[in-house]
Amino acid sequence: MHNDVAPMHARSAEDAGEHVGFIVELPEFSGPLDLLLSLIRDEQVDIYDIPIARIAEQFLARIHGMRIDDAAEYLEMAARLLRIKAQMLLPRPEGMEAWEDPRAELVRRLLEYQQVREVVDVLERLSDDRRNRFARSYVQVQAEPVDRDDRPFAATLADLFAAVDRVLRQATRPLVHDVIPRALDVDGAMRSIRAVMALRSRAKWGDIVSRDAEPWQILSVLLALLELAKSGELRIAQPKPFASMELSGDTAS
Amino acid sequence: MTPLARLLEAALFASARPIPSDTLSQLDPESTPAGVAAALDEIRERYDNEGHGVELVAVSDGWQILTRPEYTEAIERAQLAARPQRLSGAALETLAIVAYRQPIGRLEIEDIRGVGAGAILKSLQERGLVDVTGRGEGMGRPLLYGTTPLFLEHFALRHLGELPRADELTVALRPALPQAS
Amino acid sequence: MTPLARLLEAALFASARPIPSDTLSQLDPESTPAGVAAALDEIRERYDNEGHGVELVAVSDGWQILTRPEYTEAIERAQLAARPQRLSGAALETLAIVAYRQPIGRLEIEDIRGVGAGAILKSLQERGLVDVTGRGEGMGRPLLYGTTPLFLEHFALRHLGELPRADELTVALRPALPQAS
Repeated sequence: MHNDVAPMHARSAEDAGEHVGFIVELPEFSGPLDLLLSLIRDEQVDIYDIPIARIAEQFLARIHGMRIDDAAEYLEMAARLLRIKAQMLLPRPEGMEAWEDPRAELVRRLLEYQQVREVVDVLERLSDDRRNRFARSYVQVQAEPVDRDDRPFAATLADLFAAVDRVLRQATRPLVHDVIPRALDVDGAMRSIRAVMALRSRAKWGDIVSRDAEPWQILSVLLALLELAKSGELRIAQPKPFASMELSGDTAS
Repeated sequence: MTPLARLLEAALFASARPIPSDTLSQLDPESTPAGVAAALDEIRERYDNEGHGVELVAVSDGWQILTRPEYTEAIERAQLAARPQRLSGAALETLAIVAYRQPIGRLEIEDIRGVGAGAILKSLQERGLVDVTGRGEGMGRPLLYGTTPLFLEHFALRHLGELPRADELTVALRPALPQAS
Repeated sequence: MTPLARLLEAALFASARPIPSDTLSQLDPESTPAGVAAALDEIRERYDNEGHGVELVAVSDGWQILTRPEYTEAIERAQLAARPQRLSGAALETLAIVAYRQPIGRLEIEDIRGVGAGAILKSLQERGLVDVTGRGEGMGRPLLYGTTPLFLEHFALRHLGELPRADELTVALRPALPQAS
């Protein structure tokens, strides 16, 4: 059942042949070498002895009508074919053994490309085979691991480069660095601390300062706490070095 | 197994959701509801009697093959260990900016990306990919971030100089640019 | 079925991706590689001999349960699962070249195909089928590409050696390309 997967160029050539007036759409051929190879196949000529004038003529006929912005690579190949055709017309130097066939490089590239097409046929077969089998559909695992940051993560250098590229595209404007001065807000911090302490008799540092607080906020809270402690409104205690500060409104104890 | 049971088994396996009974019937236009029921029985009995690791379960609106509960823990343990978490695009972008602009402060990163970077920087820091490397000048003396040795290790770089220069990078990644000759 | 085979079946069943052999071994800390191999054999034979709708397939560096091809159409018709899109001819050509010549740079690919490869490489990279594996020598230190484990998975290959050897193809490849000037 998989034998029906004809190589893409063969299929394309058939399709193109059925059409009148030849509108070659680019996706039909994956490039000028693909088109050239399909011509050679259609015309049933020897790849090692390509009748270059005939093939060049066919090639030009096929790319006629192609949208020009899509056709640059095809036009380049057409020019190459015409150049080879001209070189073939030059008289060969008499007695020189080492005549280099002008077609040699083209033949080499065609053979190499032909090999790629063979591998494509293999890949296409394998791919169709695999596509005809379903794996288990992905089911979301609901469990979130606790120590998520110890897990390996998948990002390649290419991911990183792509990210840089995205950033560069977005950040075309020159970077003018605006530093916004932020004054400390000790009064505001004192107000929030009083509000917290009004609701509970004891609090911890973390209850007053959010985890993503910015330095100026932290500094404000710190100064406010010292101010409140100085005025006797609350007590600050640290049970052991580096432990979280504990605040209590009960200044009597 | 009967042909219908085989078809149903393949379908139940391939589907992410339970399959309603009438969808199961439609899989083979020639099947009857009784035939489908018999095939489902056959699958269930086979899974139960021959000691398979999976079972056929009737759920609210249909049927589903599920792994037996006793294996859940082992599977979850292995899968979580094996399935690496992808860094989000936002995390990668932030990482890229830090790599190319270090030492760099949070505000500058936010200026480039146009969105807040606090939470992302923190998670990158927790993963050990970036770290605080100093403090900037000026008001508030902002924390400056840089990449860590683990960053190099993860992307298999020997040193930061192995990253492409920013100007050659856009060219390398942009599709179908005319090649430099 | 043996207890180990049941456990492996449950794990393989639950996973959408192939499970590498060593992950399978880790499922039961007391298992031996030989024991795991025997259990996998047991599962495979059971699926084959008792006419199941699924089969056990060795792919990439691990194992995966897949539905048998004869049920694909019915499953797709019932819209229980969809086949992935086919790769274009240009994408397959580029993949073929990368698979056989890796690590390989963009210019070399373009030289063989005769057309630009930037956009295709990028899309293959986004699909996870190829990746940058290093940088070449010479001007601009070009990015070099290679195939990924997902490439193997996509074509249900165990390793690149399963592709035909270059000399098995009808036309022999010349050993190396001259450097693009």
